[in-house]
Amino acid sequence: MSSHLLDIRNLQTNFYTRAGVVRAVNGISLTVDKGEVLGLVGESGSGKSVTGFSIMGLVDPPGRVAGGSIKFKDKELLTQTDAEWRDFRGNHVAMIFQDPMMTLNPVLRIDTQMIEAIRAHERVSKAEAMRRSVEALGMVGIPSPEERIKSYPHQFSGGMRQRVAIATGLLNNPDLIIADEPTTALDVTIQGQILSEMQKLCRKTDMALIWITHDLTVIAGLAQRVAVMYAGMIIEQGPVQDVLDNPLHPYTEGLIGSVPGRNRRGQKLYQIPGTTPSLIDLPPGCPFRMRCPRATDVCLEVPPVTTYAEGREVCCFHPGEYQSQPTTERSS
Amino acid sequence: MTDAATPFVRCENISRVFEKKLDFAGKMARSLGSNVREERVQAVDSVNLRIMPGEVVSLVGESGCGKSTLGRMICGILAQSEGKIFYKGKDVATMSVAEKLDYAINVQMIFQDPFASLNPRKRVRKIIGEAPLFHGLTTASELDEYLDGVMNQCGLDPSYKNRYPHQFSGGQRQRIGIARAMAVQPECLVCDESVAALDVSIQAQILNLFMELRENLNLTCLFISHDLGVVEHISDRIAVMYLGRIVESAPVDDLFDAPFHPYTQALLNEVPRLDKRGVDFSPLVGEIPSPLDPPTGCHFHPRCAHAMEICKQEVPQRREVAPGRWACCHLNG
Amino acid sequence: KDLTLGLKGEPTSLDPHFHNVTNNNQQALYLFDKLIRQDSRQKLQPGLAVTWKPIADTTWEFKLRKGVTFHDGSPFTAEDVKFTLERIPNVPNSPSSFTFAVSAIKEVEIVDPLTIRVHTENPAPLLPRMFASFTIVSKKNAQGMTTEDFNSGKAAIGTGPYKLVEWVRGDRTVYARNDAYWGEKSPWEKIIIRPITNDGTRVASLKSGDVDLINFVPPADVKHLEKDSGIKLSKSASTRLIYLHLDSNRDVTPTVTGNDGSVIKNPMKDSRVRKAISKAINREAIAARIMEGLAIPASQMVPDGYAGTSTKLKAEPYDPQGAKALLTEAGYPDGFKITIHGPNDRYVNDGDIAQAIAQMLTKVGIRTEVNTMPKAVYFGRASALEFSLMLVGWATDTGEQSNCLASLLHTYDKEKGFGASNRGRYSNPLVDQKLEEALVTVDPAKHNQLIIEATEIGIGDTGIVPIHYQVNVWGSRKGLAYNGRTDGYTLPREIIVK
Amino acid sequence: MAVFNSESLFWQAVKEFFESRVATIGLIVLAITIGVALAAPYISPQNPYDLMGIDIMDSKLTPGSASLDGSITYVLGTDSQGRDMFSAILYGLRISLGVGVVSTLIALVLGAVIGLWAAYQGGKTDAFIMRTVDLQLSFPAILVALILLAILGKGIDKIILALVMVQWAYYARAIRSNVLVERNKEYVEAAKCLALPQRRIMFSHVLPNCTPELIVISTVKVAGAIALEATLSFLGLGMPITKPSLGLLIANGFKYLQSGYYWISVYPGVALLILIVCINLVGDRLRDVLNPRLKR
Amino acid sequence: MLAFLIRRITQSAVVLLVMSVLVFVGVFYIGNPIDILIAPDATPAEYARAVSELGLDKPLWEQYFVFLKGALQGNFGNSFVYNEPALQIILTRLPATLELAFTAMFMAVFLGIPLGMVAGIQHDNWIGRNIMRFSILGFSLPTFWVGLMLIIIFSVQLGWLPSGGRGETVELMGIPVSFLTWDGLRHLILPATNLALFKTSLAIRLSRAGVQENLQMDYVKFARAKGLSNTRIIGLHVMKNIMIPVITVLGMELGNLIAFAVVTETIFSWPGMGKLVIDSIGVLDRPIIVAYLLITVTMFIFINLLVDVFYSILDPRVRLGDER
Ligand SMILES: Nc1ncnc2c1ncn2[C@@H]1O[C@H](COP(=O)(O)OP(=O)(O)OP(=O)(O)O)[C@@H](O)[C@H]1O
Ligand SMILES: Nc1ncnc2c1ncn2[C@@H]1O[C@H](COP(=O)(O)OP(=O)(O)OP(=O)(O)O)[C@@H](O)[C@H]1O
Ligand SMILES: [Mg+2]
Ligand SMILES: [Mg+2]
Repeated sequence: MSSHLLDIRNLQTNFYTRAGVVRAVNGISLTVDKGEVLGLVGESGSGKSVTGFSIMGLVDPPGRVAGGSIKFKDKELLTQTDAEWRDFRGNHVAMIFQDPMMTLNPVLRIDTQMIEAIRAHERVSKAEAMRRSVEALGMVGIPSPEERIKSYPHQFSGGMRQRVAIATGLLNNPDLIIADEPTTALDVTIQGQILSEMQKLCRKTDMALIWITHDLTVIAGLAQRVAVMYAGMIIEQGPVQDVLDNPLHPYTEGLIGSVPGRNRRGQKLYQIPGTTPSLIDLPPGCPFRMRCPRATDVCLEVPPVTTYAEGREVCCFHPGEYQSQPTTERSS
Repeated sequence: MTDAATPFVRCENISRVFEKKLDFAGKMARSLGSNVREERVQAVDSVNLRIMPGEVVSLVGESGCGKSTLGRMICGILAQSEGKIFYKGKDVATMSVAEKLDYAINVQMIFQDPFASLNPRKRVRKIIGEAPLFHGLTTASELDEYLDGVMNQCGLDPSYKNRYPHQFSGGQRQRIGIARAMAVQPECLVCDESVAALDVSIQAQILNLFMELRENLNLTCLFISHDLGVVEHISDRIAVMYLGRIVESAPVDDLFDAPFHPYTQALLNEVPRLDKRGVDFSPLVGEIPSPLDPPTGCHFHPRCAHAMEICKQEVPQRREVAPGRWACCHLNG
Repeated sequence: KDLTLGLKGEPTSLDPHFHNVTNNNQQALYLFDKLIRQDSRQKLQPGLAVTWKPIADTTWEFKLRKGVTFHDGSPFTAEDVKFTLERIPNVPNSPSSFTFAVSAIKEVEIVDPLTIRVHTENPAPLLPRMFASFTIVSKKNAQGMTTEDFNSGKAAIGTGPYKLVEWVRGDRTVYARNDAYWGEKSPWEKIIIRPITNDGTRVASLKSGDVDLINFVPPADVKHLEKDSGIKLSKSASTRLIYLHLDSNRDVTPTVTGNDGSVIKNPMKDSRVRKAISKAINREAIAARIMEGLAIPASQMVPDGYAGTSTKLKAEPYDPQGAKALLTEAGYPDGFKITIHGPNDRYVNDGDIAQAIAQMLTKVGIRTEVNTMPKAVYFGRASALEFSLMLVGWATDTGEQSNCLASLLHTYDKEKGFGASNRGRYSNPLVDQKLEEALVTVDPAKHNQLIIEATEIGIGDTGIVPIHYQVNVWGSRKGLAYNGRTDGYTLPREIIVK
Repeated sequence: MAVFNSESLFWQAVKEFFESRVATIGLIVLAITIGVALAAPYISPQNPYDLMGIDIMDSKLTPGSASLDGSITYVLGTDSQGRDMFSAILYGLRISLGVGVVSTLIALVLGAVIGLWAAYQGGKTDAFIMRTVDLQLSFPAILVALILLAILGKGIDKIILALVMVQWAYYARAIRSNVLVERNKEYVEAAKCLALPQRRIMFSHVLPNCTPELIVISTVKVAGAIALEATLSFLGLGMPITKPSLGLLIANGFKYLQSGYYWISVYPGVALLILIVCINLVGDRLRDVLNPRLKR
Repeated sequence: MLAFLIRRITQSAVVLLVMSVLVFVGVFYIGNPIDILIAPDATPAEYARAVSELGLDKPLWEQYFVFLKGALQGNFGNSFVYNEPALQIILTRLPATLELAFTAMFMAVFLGIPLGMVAGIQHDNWIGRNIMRFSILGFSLPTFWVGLMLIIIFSVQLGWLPSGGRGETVELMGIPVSFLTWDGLRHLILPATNLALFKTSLAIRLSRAGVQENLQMDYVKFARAKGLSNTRIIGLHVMKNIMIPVITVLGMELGNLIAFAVVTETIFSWPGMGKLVIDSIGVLDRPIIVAYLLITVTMFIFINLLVDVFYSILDPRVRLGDER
């Protein structure tokens, strides 16, 4: 199937540290279509960011993509030269990071940082680049962008900075934006604003979005599809409705169970026992089996990926019962 | 001695101002026409709050609105600039030294950052055991036993006593922080964003631990958080803060069912929920104003959909809008 | 054409009467002339004065040279001499002036433009010696001028062999030949003087050819420079005496203790102990090992052959046995403890000499500590009599022994101005009496005899312990040589071109 | 992802330290140097400070020569006083190290106390102390030392005093700023909340957390102090001439450098370099190992 | 900004005042300059005359007030030795020292920062390691020792460069400078290198640490995610960030450099004020010592002020009024 915008097959990304090999991304497969919003959830250290960096070709040493393939618009990315990577980044795919305080260079003005993003890919005049930057800032809801663009990052609040980062990502009209927990550091009200802007943008431009987060509730509101990561693997993926209402993997189930909310007020929350394992020298087999209530001896093998329906996959020997449900119509 | 009618802690119009005064040079510069000014942050602005024994009160609000400051004043690690704090009905300011110590020990704080809140150079034994030993809650010879008890209570393996904090995971560290507070047998915990830095699964563990402790020991809690989901789950009563003021306080169900203050309404509207799928986000507009330069009148008026002329001029008074529910809003006037 | 000299020091001023110190006096001779010159052995020679003679007990007459002009072309006359003599005591802020040289004068009488008479209060046998110490400035150019004007060059106009081109303090002084000079003509059109204080750097500059000639070649470098075919060394004994002054007057002296650390009576009041100290010192070894042969063991205050030196006095031979015997005789069979003080930046290898002496004294039983310090601190403390045994140097610029005797061995007498540098407070009435008599004896032979007698008595009594006379060394590039001077001056007229 | 192992921070740091080969070599050489310096009176063939034992007739002998009376062989030659260079270097190392370490320690303690006090008291006291520190730091160190030594004269105590004077302010400032940072950390608030007395918090919680950086600073400063002492001795201030430190040995040999008596200056110079380089290597590594910014 | 300036100026005034008192008392305790200056055979009367000429017979506090009165009018008194205004003597020596210090600083900046950046980027290979080794060495070698070695190697052994002195100068805007003539440049190289070595090492270490720290920052990753080239990231983004601490520290060190010129000037007979002051300490020429210190410290203060202002220009986050 070559119609996917992004098609990741069996991606492996390892960090070769002194303590041992960290298998941060351990054979994941994932697709994203045009205009689709994919939520990537998982606990800290499960490999979400590394997945994003792998797509961008930004895995820092001692890390390296060790195997698999990433196709973007049917073009294999992993065999690209440095120059091709440079042209690809920020042009076709943009990435936004978690901490808005750190992503902008504190000593350069916003305009410098935006204009250079355009001029790295296109030969346009400074004035033209400036005009487009102002436009992009306006798009993400920054008031009086013509003036504000002359500011330094520290003159903006966290939410504003994140908007600037998003606007910078939008400058070259990418087909895909990878947003790595862009609202985690922000207040609820500001998070709401950013989510709303992103939603509007995606609808308007038909841009695809990978939204990385550990917050299931955000995914619930924003994404159409969700992929759940655990210890470098995608253990379950499918349409949001489906996964949240009918989790198949015990981990997903546990995760949903541990979200506090009114429904279970005063009661004990569901508690996944134990802690996330170290990714160094992870024992073979299902990585979740040490914490899994359903684990049996078969789990000593790596579980296969079972496909239930188009895009509805789980990686477990003991999945929950699948109630075939019609996938929700995508809101568009 | 705590009868049900006396609040465990009661704050009466307490305020806290952080000021940076101008020094000699600054004053001189100002008289020469420079625009330097004294920086004055009213972090907490005449807040009234009562926490009944055994109650869990939550404090929610956006970043910088003064939640931590209020919490720290209640804990006694920060002095208030104005107002009074009553502990079990007694004004803290007029207490004797022994009573003050009793108060200080009885109200303990749990912190946000599981990394920064533990002294990296001390073993767990010392971290947890220092204070009970110092305050004579146990003796050096019985310390080990005492620690075992406390650590078990907080879900920590007592055999980890001789480890250093960096040898634990985030969740375990947070448990150590809780154990440290519990070791002095407090009656009240002030939890300042104590689960904010944790992963969901770990957060669930810690929240469960809180609830367990609370039930078993009948602890009183002030729970500071900006995560409404957590707050909803754990608390009896909620106080919503906006820029140093409590704008609304109500029992949890009432508040979630029928938020009164426009800010509370907006806030609740923002909360993403598992059961809200594919929503259209319709956010609260505007930035959080700078506490250095707060808006006049009702602090919320620039972002409020219902703002009236009076909101710009007058600070709305606290009124009981329903039994057990207070709010500060002119809509109510 | 040009000559570049690398000299150890720099004048503090070009005002020839401002500061009586070697570097100033030396460079004054480039611009100015004295009435009476000193030759390289410090014998008196006609300078701007052609002849001088006493015409009465208290009157000296000087005949001046004819046809001498200043750099600006104005003629040199008796007026200039008179002006100079009057200027000397009146240089403002002078830290060390030449007033001593003119203090005997009662009146200056100009007989005609080329004859001048100097009347003194008392007989002044040493007046020509005194007049050989300062240079003559031009009345026309120096009247009303300050030290600063000399430094800037405005008033630095003399009769000397060179004219001032520029003085960049700390970096260089440039002179141009005075073509109208009355004396021997300079072979160089321009002379550049570079002050290079650091010994190593100075030698290195010579080796690298940056300068043509340097003074004060450090003894340590002599050996290897001698091997260098591109370099020529010239040595010359100097009048610089290195000696020990001992506290020989006080009952208790600051740094002497018994071997157990207890305070004891000053042993150096006893002339036998002083003698023992002198005998304990191996002067030959110091000259050979520390000075690399560039020192001459000293027997008295000025080297042999100078006016007022005794032929009887010989350098004290090294005799540790004799020293021990004398100590025993004086009642110190086990010696005592003492500290020798010395400067560390004043004389050639001063620190090393002090250490070597300490070593030698320790070996005869006088346990000696060494304390050296910068001259800045040292001389003040020495004059304040804080020391018991000190290493000092003395250069007899006048070329005869009397002022040395008066300063070092005469009983300290503030009123009469005797014993100014008698930091050991040595006192011997016999020495005092002979010297005072000599100073009013105009007859040269009698004067000389009295001085010799005083010296023999003082040295025989070990009023000071002479160590050695320094030998000065100049280094020059091949093709040049220096005819050394006992006063250590580096003057172009002594440079020999081959 | 936390890695669980049962070692204390200290041992972890030690282990990490030895992962660098250069630093390990540096430490070993330094240890040997220190050992040799401490044992100098027992292992050196001559006591170079005892005037009885040295003879001027043995002066400036080339390395390997025997003494005049044949009693010792001067492996590294002799200086202008006939002192055995090898012994002199051992003793010189002792002095250099001693001066460096002692002055740094005193300055460290003094600075720490003053800085801590300033941070603890705050307000006017703090302002006054910090202005004094500024004043001290606005003099270049070498000038302060120069003038001080000119006033004080010579001796090991004086040079230590001078070095302390030029260093303490630095530590006071470092400690204070560290304390101000540490003091705002949550674990200090926790201690406050546990009603532990302020003094206890300062000394037993805050101060230990400032020490790693102090250790790093002070190792480097020891090297600096040694170099400064050498420089001062070279300029003729500092140690008395009969008790030469390495700097003074170098200075004494300086005038002989071009004369072919290279050993008088070169060997002490080499010893000084080894000493300082090793200390700096160790300090550098310590910085890497202990620097909290490079790690979590 | 104004408050900042006022604060700084008051502080500086106090510093200068305290310092002048300390130096006055200090020099007084070292000894009496007359003992050194006067000819050894001078009579006591002569001695007394000299003492009173220089005003040294007055009580110390009176001498101090005389000095203070003059100093406020820009007159630091006449040098005891040179009998010229101390200030003027120092000012004639100042350009030489400044030239030396600035050249050294120039070398440190233009050698140290690039090398440090290379070492930071290539921290894992031999280039980076060797740069670091060099910097450790440069950090460790005492200045005087390096000076010695430079002379021995480059002027004695190889004979390439002169061993001391300043060489030919030309006037540049009324100030004599030597770097514009070939001869002057040759004289400048060795002492400047000597003086620069330590600061170069410092610059290397600072910029290496800065590069390593900054390369880990999110903004670098974000810049790469924008598709920027490495050259631009290092050359602009990282560079601008590391310049802030490096320039600040080096700026502060400039004062120290001027002070440390004392050693270099002594070794290379560089006619700057460092050498002058060593000589003046030698003869206790108090007016010079005091004036020198006051000038150095004033320069120090002024440089620090400039650095702070510069810092606020480089780093937009800093506002000068905020400090303390
Ligand atoms: N530079 C690195 N060196 C070694 N290991 C690394 C490095 N970067 C990431 N890892 C490891 O890779 C794993 C996945 O990391 P990643 O940053 O992708 O997690 P994440 O899911 O984004 O977590 P978070 O929610 O905390 O951002 C972790 O176990 C981490 O320890
Ligand atoms: N020590 C202090 N000095 C000056 N201002 C302070 C201080 N502590 C807090 N403030 C200011 O007081 C205001 C309230 O701070 P506080 O920490 O109580 O907020 P918060 O509600 O806890 O925020 P967050 O959710 O980010 O923790 C903020 O504007 C803060 O800048
Ligand atoms: Mg991440
Ligand atoms: Mg807070």
